[in-house]
Amino acid sequence: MSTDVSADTLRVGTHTLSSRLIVGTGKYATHAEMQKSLELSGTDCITVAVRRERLIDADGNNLLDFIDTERYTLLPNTAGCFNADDAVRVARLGREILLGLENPGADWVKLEVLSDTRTLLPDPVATIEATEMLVADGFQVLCYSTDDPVVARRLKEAGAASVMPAGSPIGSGQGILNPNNIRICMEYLKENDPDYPVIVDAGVGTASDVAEAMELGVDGVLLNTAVAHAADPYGMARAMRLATEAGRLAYLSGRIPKKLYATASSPEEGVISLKPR
Amino acid sequence: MSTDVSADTLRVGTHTLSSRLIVGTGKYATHAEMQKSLELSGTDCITVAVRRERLIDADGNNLLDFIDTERYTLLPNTAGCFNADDAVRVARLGREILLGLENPGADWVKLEVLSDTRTLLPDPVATIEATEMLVADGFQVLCYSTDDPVVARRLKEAGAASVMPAGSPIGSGQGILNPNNIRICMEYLKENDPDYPVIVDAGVGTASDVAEAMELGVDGVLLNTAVAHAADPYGMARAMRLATEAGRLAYLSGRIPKKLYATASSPEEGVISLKPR
Amino acid sequence: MSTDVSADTLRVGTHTLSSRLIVGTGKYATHAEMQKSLELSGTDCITVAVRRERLIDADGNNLLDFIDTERYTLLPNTAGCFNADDAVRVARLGREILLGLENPGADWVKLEVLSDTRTLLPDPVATIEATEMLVADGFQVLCYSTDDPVVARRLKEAGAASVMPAGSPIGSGQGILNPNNIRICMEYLKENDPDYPVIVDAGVGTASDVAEAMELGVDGVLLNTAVAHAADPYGMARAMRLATEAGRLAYLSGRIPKKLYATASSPEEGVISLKPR
Amino acid sequence: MSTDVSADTLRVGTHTLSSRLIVGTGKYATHAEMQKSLELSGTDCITVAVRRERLIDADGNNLLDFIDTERYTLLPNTAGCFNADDAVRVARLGREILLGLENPGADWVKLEVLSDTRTLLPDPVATIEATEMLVADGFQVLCYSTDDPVVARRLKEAGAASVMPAGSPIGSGQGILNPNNIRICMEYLKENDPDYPVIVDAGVGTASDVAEAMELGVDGVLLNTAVAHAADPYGMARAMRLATEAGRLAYLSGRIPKKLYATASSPEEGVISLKPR
Amino acid sequence: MRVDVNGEPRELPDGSTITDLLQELKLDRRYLAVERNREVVPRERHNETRLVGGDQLEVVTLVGGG
Amino acid sequence: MRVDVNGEPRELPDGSTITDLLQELKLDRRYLAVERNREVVPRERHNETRLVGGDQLEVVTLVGGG
Amino acid sequence: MRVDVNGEPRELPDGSTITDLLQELKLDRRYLAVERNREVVPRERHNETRLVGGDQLEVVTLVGGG
Amino acid sequence: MRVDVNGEPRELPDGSTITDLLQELKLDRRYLAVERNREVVPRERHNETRLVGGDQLEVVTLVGGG
Repeated sequence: MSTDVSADTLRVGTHTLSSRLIVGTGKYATHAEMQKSLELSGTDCITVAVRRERLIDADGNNLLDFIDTERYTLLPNTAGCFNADDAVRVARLGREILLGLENPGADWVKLEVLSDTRTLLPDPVATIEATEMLVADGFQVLCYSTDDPVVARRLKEAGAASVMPAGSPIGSGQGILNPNNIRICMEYLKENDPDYPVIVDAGVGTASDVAEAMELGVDGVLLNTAVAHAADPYGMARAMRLATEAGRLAYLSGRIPKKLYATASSPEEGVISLKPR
Repeated sequence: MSTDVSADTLRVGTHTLSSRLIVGTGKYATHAEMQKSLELSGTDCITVAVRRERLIDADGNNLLDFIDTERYTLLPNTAGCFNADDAVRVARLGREILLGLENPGADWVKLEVLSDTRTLLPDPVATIEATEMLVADGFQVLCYSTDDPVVARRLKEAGAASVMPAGSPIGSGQGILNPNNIRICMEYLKENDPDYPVIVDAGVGTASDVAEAMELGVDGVLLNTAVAHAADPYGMARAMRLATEAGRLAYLSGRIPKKLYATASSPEEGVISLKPR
Repeated sequence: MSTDVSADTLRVGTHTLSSRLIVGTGKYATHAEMQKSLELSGTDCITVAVRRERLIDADGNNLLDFIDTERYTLLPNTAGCFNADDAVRVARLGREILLGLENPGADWVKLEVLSDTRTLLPDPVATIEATEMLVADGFQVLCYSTDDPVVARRLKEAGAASVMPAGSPIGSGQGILNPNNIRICMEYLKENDPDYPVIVDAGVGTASDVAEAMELGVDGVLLNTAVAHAADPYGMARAMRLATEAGRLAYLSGRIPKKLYATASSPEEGVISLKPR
Repeated sequence: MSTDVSADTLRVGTHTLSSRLIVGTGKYATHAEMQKSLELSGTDCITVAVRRERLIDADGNNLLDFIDTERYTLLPNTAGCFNADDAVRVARLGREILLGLENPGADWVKLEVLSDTRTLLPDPVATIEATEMLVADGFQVLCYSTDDPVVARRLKEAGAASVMPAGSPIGSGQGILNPNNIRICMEYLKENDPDYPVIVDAGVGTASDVAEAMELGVDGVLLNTAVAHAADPYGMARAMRLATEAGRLAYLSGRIPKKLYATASSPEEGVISLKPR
Repeated sequence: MRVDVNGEPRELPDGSTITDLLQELKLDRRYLAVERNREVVPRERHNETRLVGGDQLEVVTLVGGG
Repeated sequence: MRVDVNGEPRELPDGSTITDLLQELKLDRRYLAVERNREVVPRERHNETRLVGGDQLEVVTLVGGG
Repeated sequence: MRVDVNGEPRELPDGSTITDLLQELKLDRRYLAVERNREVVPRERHNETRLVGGDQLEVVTLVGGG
Repeated sequence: MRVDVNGEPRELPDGSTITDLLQELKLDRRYLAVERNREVVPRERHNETRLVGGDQLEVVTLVGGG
């Protein structure tokens, strides 16, 4: 058997992405640094946030001046919302902007309904409620969630196009703290529906975290801080691109089982030396 | 700052390798499968073992018929040796064969002195002794070792060109069981000698293990079973290539620190919604 | 400073327990084995379930014939309920039985609202809803929950007398899979309310799991399978008793910090031997 | 089956100890604090070091004034030695002192041959050499070692009465960093010799570390810093006593296996509520 | 009349009370609780509570649980 | 008349449309969206939409986010 | 005369050289190395090296290994 | 004569024994051991053991250790 990933695209609802890595546009030192980091990450889908226009001292220097909307599918998020109603308002405003940009991302949203400003952990109850409202309004909803398998299933039942469990808290860089929960999420979400997309969103800190996530069989990884705040965002963007592919390939290629110890890599017959005992 | 890995070669003694991944040639289903797996791994250095010629029923089908000795630097090992004398004999025989092949690998050896046939764990005392003998005989010695930092330092003092601690037992696929020991090995071996090569040899099972090893700052990874016994060796060979680069880049790029929780990826000002409390 | 645990009781609502270990009464080979295991565990609080009377073949051999209701505070659970209404019905039936027994446990309940029969994971939404209903009906509610800190806070806001996050799925024996989440739960639940009881419920497999949980600073541990299904339930019951005290004492006593390596336990001055370098 | 630990003594060579916990006498704030900590730990065997008498300003306040040599078997160590010859000298001096005290510990020694003053990691080669010398001189030798299974076996072959692998570096408080190695050590050392004593020496930081070590099936634990440098040494001494017994009992009692998820603790039949699906 | 007890149909003489039912079932009354049409009937009202055809009754006790 | 724009009070001539407002604010219209009293006003209706005193307006754009 | 090759006894005509042996064994000389009585005999000396009864010979090649 | 005690030079009357030395040092003899030129001198031989100029002596006791 041989693994072909040339056509190994990430499908979420009606969208097809060539990269399994989704990258955020926040927290870079400069717009230019962001622009180059996105390019090096190999992603074709980037998240953006909706905020009030600065009415005075608008430097006329807008994020969108640094984003090729032909190249990237934008995924607007509802960051900063703490209840379902606000999340719906923000999602609609994002859609209105993307319609103006004629970007394919106009029909989807990354839903974030947070519970408090300190930990930025998602509120499962309000997230389920907002998912139902947004689905009713015609959105394809990608839900940022905890790794609770039951909440994940509830979100899918509410019509989510993808459930995106956090590996660990946003920006914590702790990687996948509970692979067991991610495994049960997959079991729930992919049961009789193997193509349902599960994306690990938030918490990854370095390349091996991304590879480990992909090796669990998730369909993609969404990250931001790990690249934007690395000492060298460009190097880390490339690392994340490679790690996503490495982890995906390793998952598809069927790793060896773990053992307490040891089987020889070199043949045991034909040795010229004496075996002990 | 920006990370340039175009010239990021692995130097061991007088040898310079373009890939930081060294791959073994054992345990593949066929020689042809091995050949293609090596190619896909991107390595330019492969390990080989020395064994008695089969005198009858020699199928005339030799490993070397499947290895481009112009392309790869061969690294002969002393697998199957359980004492220093045998290891020296095998090293010399390997050298004699490589001299005939005019392969640059004729002047080095991967030293393995094992302690028993069950676990294939290395014997530290005999390994130190064999290292001294081989160095005296003009070899550049790469020492397969446990992750014991004191043994690692003793091996360097004995003249080893590289110390290669095992992440876990050969073929166990358990990855890096004790990163703490690898860190202390690095501290010992690279103190006032930052370019001294440390290579993780044995134990890696999948791509994230390789990335994690490289992120510890080791100079390279040597593996065999993880590729040869994967369900799809070709896919895993590519995964290992990507993971080696990903881990190296992540190490050089300076990962974000770990926190208990959370810092926002999207700006907190300019939100239209109400903050709780 | 010195740690006095003689008066180190576990307070949950109006109840005060001398042991921080709560033990379940299910899954023992015999009622007699259960009786002795409870005794050896040192607990003074045990959980029980509510089920239909067997109308025929009632062997007249009832659990309560093996429980000293003077000695133990019973904690009735709502196991087997998959929605809030059923949980309330079961809680009321349990209360009616305990009133008849004149057991102090009549005014509280361990709330379990499960999501499916395979994983027995709790349903956070229905659990919050049931908590509000039971609190309104005068119950002191101990909520079995996931380790999601936001759900934990919601349950406390709904009036829960204690939140009981699972270390890992019921009966899985995996211990505390995500200590980070338990820490954030504690931060949320004990903020300005340090005496609010947090109890790890479910998932512990052996003594060190219990000690580790207590060392995180939780107020107690609830377990069942780990004792009932151990090869020797009596020995494991004693182990769990000791581990609960050990972990509590270690938490109160302030452990040493972790370091990469080494500080001497023996003085370095006055040695007769020569130091290296 | 039932576990009886009343007669569950720790046998090392000709010595029989009632407690499986051995405690060091170093690093306490005062001799009095040490005295009470030892008492609370429940140990009957304590380690001591040999040092030059202070010739001037000897405060006449000697460690031994605080140790009941009737109650405790002293285990002299060779801390501070960096080669085999010095270790033998120190072992003999310790024996001479203990003979004067008529303490049973006069015939054994805790062998420590360290490699450098920074990490205090043991030197495997010199430790093996010193073991042979001390055994020839009639000592029962307890060898402080790394967790390298091959070194462990070499030490036993050299005549060690017990091999004592470190869980992690002395005083690091990191617990058992590589349980896999401890398991292989046990497999080697107890093969056809199940009563051969294996003791985890060094590295434990808190109670759960001790319980975890004992659950691996080791015969005892030796510690010092974890108690002496705890915020409350008395509380931690008690915690360690309880954790040693808890871990031993859990090991003997046969823990439940780990599963991905869930088996009900309450019966599934007889529920009054409706099951989903 | 016909009532439902723990999901099983059962014939009882008209005018039977919960006490009558429990006596017929020979159940140890100390250990159980009775629910009639999803409402608990406290034991002190078992004597006076007359059943009606079609009543849904649950008679429950405690069992081992975690 | 007085309206609220992004939480700030603002005086506008009676009968102003959203287009008038955006022109006055000198904002790049390609990149923004307008919400009036918590309802989005699609850009194709900015010309015809006349504001009324007390209107709550939000004018938003995209910024970096994760 | 009788020599040992890879642990097996073998009869050779007196005065045989290592080259003679390898020819008889029909082995591809590019890929192998020969050890005589635990000392490697470099290939450039195979022609001149005459074997003696009782010689212990090892003829080895490369195989897959890790 | 001059001897070395725990690394420090020290003057002693000729013919001094280990016992003499320990008395002069005012050390509690129950708790210590003496090594002379890298060999332990058992306490029962302290009286008869006469020191010689240049002797290297170590006088040690027990201290806290792990």
